[in-house]
Order: sequence, then structure tokens, then C-alpha cells
Amino acid sequence: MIQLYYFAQIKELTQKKEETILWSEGTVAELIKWADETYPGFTDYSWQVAVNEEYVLETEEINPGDIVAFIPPVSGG
Amino acid sequence: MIQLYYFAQIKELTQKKEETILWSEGTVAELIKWADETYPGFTDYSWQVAVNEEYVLETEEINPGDIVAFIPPVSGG
Amino acid sequence: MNDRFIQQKRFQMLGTEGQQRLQEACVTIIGCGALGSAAADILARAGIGTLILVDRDYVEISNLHRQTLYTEQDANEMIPKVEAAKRRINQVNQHVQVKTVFDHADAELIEQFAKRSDIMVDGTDNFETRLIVNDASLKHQIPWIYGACVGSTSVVKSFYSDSSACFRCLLPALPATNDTCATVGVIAPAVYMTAAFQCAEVFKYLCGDKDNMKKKLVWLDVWTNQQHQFGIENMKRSDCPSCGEKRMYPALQRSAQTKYASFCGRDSVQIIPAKGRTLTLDDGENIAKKQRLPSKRTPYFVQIEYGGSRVMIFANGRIHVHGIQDVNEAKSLYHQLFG
Amino acid sequence: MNDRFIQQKRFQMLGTEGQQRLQEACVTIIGCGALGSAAADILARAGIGTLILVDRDYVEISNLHRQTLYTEQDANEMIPKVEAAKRRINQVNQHVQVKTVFDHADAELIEQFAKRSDIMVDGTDNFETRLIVNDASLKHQIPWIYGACVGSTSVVKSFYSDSSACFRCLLPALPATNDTCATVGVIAPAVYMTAAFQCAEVFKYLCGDKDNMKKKLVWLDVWTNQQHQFGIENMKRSDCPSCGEKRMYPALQRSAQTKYASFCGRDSVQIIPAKGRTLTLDDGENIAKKQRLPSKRTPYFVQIEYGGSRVMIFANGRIHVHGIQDVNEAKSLYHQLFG
Repeated sequence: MIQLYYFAQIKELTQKKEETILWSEGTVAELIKWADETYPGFTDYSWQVAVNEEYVLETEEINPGDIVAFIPPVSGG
Repeated sequence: MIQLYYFAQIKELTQKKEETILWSEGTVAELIKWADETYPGFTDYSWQVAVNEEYVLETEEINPGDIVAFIPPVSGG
Repeated sequence: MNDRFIQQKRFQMLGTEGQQRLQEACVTIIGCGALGSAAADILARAGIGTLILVDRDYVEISNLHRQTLYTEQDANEMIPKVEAAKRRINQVNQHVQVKTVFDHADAELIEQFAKRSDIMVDGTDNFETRLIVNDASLKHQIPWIYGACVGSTSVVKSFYSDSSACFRCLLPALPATNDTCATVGVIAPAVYMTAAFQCAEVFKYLCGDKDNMKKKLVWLDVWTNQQHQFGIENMKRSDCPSCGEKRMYPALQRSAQTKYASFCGRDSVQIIPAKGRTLTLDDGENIAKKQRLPSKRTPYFVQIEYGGSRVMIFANGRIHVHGIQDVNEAKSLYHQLFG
Repeated sequence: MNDRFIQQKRFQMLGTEGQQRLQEACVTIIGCGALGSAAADILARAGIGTLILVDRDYVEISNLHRQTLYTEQDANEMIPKVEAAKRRINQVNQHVQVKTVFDHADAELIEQFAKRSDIMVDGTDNFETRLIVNDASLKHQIPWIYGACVGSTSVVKSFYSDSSACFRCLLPALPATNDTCATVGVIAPAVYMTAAFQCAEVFKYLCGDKDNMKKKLVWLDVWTNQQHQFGIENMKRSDCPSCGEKRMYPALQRSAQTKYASFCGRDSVQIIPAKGRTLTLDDGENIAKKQRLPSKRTPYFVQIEYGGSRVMIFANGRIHVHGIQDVNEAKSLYHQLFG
């Protein structure tokens, strides 16, 4: 199991703030693939991925128990 | 073992931000007694006690593994 | 004028309806120092309908580094803060009704504001006034937003529900001494941070979004990057005389408050601390030491030199301030030194 | 004047020496909108010696709810923001040297500021300018403080070290679209919060306290009370063309930037997005839908009506804005709509 958090616009797309999903092993890229299948349009958005409060690249491994957040970059000012 | 955090003025009295101490069982009141013996003048200061990010009364039990913070109330404005 | 608030209304938690509620609201800001002036700036710009501003002080040059509404001219002319605030506010939003009260915020006044306002914002610099605000809030069933800052630290908590611990539950006894802006200083980022948290709470309350109001106390140090949120539910005391089963609202009782009296013709003011607060000679000496103020101690009193005045703390806790005639000046000095 | 900064100097991490350093410092603020004006207010009050303010816009009435330096009169008279800012700053602290640059902050200008300043504060509203600031900062070895806010969210990160990931590492490709203040709004508390974080970073840097500068990206939502600090070390890319082994500083190359050209006598401006940014017809349609703006789509373009102008996005990413002659107005509109 891993815990997913959706921030800002992504939360509106998924219609939820967080969820827990089954996960045995895989990279961030594989999770993104899952997300895009589950929530069509997911990859049309721009976001960064944090695993356990560290931003990571798509090659990073995600392990059961990890907390993953999708965080859109913020440009306003 | 419990982890202690000292905030603001208390940090200046103890000369440290945090420390780990041995702890098997006891209440907040007993921890305060230990602190006053270890750091003379400790109880001359005003502070509130949080255990695991919840403020508690002196009757609260502290268990091994708990995180305890001493936080002075803030009045400025 | 029609799209003045367009970008605020676009924020979905506020919207057009929220904007309407802000415009119909009356908010009292108690104290127009650092927090009060930053909050007044935000709330006036946001389009709050009526602001009641209460403060007893004049603008001074040493305020300017952290008190956003005021200018050098205000300080040079020694304008009362509430008047300088009103002038600036009406330059940024002429539609805000600003009511100014140039006076010490005592229990009687604060009860009046509680009756007239939708919510009160804490811009005070001392615990005693906050206990009055707390009691008035509970008695008249309107929320208040505690905010405080010192050094680089911000603390904020909304108090809006009978069922949760109140400010007195957290602070059943007034600390004899504590760090104040006069003892350990304060930087403007901590002020703006605190006021920003407070005003967001005001928006949430007025928009009817109580769910998102702060149930926890936020503690944030902008210098060291420590961010905490402390729960307070365990602190609820059923015997609390403010929010418990038998309510006395002790801070609203005249006898409980700090008393000030000027000695006519003697250029000095006597202060008797609020009930429940005990200042010892040791406390007096510690404060002088911390602030590196010249002081001397006898068995009967501690004398501290501060800003051109001599402050004498007597063994029974009574205080005399020499070199000041004006009671309001003495009140400011007292809270600067002793919090 | 001698104790104007007394309470700031009392703050032990700053002190008399820190105050001296603030007074000797030159800080550039890029963009004087919401973040820039709050930061300028704090920094001027704190006694920064020289402030360079860069902005290409005029004060508008819809700015006032979140842009602290400006008044209704500034909006009525359509004063350039940098001039209105300077006027107010010198009312709150006449000793600040304010240099105003009423222009679009392009690579050439930003490099000049990087050479002249001790640190740069991000008050921009778009990623493209931030990538320029990032490259200028790395090339000229001075830090910059990223700050951004939208809705009730604040994001802040100091970039000051070659060894850490840079802004381009975090954002190797410009997002085609993202939420902006024009799409989802913004509330003033998020602005003040962000600027407060940014200015505290400036103080730390100028006081020589690099240890306490933010190594993590702070993400805080003042409405929902979410507070996060995200590490960025894993994002360092050795092949980053800005901070990697082979540095090109791509954003400083003229060809990389968004290009604007007005069509003489035709009351319209052409915009070619920055290299690395691709706007599709779908993007255009989504933006219109999100903001509930009237729009129509053909196989060749999407046309959006926005603020009295018609904005046409063509299939090759080129944009025409009709109903505007002034290139700077078109730049503002472009960043409002597309971030």
C-alpha cells in the first residue's frame, strides 16, 4: 500500500485530496502511468512528484508504505 | 528514551535545542521535576508542555518514544 | 469599481458570496501596533465593511520597521495610531467604514466591541488583554483570533467554539515574565506571517467555512524554519471559570484588571498588576538583566532605568513609574517591559 | 533616528551588525505586483540601503486587494507601479535609495541587476522570468529567493548554492498551462505569507546566516492549514544547462525568450512563446473553459475573449492579441492568462 496526496488542480481532477492504493513495487514513472489510466487527463497537467517529502525524478523506486504527493508548480506572484 | 525539545527562552536556559533522555514511565509533572533539577531555574520560566504535538496537563503520562516540547507562551504583537 | 475584487472572488473558497459577506461584516481589531496594522491593511483591502480600531498609543519612529500602515510623518506628528491607520485605510479603500477608539482596551470597551462585531482580531501585546478578549468572546458568543509574535516566531489560534479549550484553559495563570518585543526584539516577517494567518481565519469565518478554521495552534519560526501545529483539546478544563461549567468571566470583572493611577503633580504613575499575576523582585532583576538595563536592588525594591523613566518594582508587586505622568504611556511601558 | 531599528537589532540573529549589513545592501525586486510590493514594504522598513524595483505595469484598481503599497489614487492616475512604490517607500523610510526600472524584466536587464545587487527577490508572475533570474543568479553568483502564490497557497525556496538543485532542475520544461491568479484567484494572506518568508531569507543571507536559509521548498496553504517542506536534493541534474557540468545559461540567450511584436496600425500584438514551451489548441480551450471566458475553436485557432481583447492561439503555438497596441500590456495579459 502507498498513500497518495493530490495538490491544487490535481485534487480537482481526481476529485479527492488523498487515497491509499495497493502497491508492491515500481517506479514513479509506473505510478504516473497508473494515474493517467485512472484519471484521464492526468498527464495533461503539470506537477512534480514528492516521495516522503522529497522531490524525485521519474526513475525513483516507490516502496510500500511510501507517501507520494503530486504538486503542481506555482507561478503566481 | 524520550525526545525533548526546548523552544525560545527555554532553549537559552538549557543551552540546547533538543536532547534524548532515558525514560521508563512517569507523568509530565515528574519530567518537570527532572528538568528543574537538571537546569536550575527551569520552573522560573513559563512554558506549556506538548506531548506528540498535543498540549497536555501535568497529570499526563509520558511513555518511551514520546516527543515532548516545552513551549513558552507568546505575548508580543 | 465592479471588478475591484475580481481576483479575490475567483478564489473558490471565497467567491462572490464570500465577498458579499466580507462587505457586510464588522471586524474589531484590538491593538493597532504591528499585528493590528498589518491585519487592518489586509482586511481593508479585502473589502471588509466596517473596521473598529482600538489603540491607546501614538505612532513612534521605532514602530515603523514593523507597523505597515504608518509613515515617518505620522511619527513626527505623533498621530494616534488609530487615526493614522484610518487615514491610510481610506486611501487604499474609501468604502471601509473605520471607527477609531483612541483608548486603552479595557473590559468595558471590549465587551462593547464584542456585542457590535462579527469577530475580533487580536493585535494586543499582552496576555491580560487577551484574557479579557477571551472572556468577552465566550460571553457574547463571537470568535476571536489569537495572534502573537516575538523575535522570528509566530503563534496563531482561532477561538470560536465553546466546546474546545479556551485561552484561559491554556494559560490559567499569567506568566510573571515572558519574552516581549522589547526584550528579544521582533522582525517584520514574523509580524506579516502572523497577521496573514489571522486574516485568513477571519475570511474563513465570515465565509462560513468553520471546518477549515485552525483547530490547532500554529507555531512557526520564520528564521529557523520550524513549523508545528499543536492540538489543544486535552487542555479543556471543566472547571475553567471562562468556558467551564460554572462561568464567571473573571477578566470582565473590574477588580481583576491591572490598575493604573497617576500621582498628580509628582510625574509618576502607580501600577498594580492584574489579579493572578505576581511580580517578585527576582522577576524585576531578571528583566533588567535580560534587557541589559541599568538597575539596582535593595531589600525593598528593584529600580530599572528604561527609556528616560525609572521603574520601581516593590516587594509586594506594586510598581511605580517615575518620569511619566500620562497613564497611557505608563500602560505601554508596563506591557513593553513585562509583557 | 538613533533607535529607529532598536527592536529589530534586539533580535539576536540580526543585532547591530546585521542592521549595518542591511543598510549597506542592495536588493533587486523583480516585479512589483503582490509579492514585490509586500517585500518592498518589509525591506524598506527594515532599512535596506538600496532597492532596485523593476516592473512594467501600471497600478490598477483590481491590484489593490493584495498589493500593499498602492492606493486608489495610484490606480486612478495609472501610476507605474515602480513609481507608486518608490513614493510610498520614501514616506516610510526616506533613507532608502530606490532605483526604479519601468520596463519588462528581460535577460539583459536581469543580468545587469545581478551584477549590481547582493541578492534578488522574485516578485514575478511567470516561470519564464524565473528561469532568467535563475540563470543570471548562477552566472553572477548571487542568490535569489523564489516565491509564488496562487489561491491560498504559498511556495518559497532560496536558491543560493551551486551544489544544490537549481530552479531549472525542478522545472526542466515550462508547463504549457498552470493555475494563475487570473484563473483561480489569490487572497492577500497568501501574498503576505509568501513575502514574509522571502524577506526572512533576505535577512538571513545578508546577516551571513546561510545555515538557516531554506534548504527545502516550503509549501503552505493558509486556508487548509497544510504545511509541507519538500527536499529537492534528488532533483539535481548533472546535465542541467544552468547549474550542471556544462553551463549554457539558456534563459540568458536572446533566442530563448518569449518574443513580442506589435503590428503597427493594426491594434494587435504577436507573441511567440519562449523556447521549450508549447501551447496547443487544447491548452487554449482548457484555459478558456477554466476561466469561463467566451471562446471558439476552429481547426486553425482558438479565440478567447478576455478583458476587452481577443486572444487567438494558433495551431503552431503563435498568439495574436487584438485590441491592444502596447507590447507591455500584451505581456501582462499573456502571463495573466498562461502563467
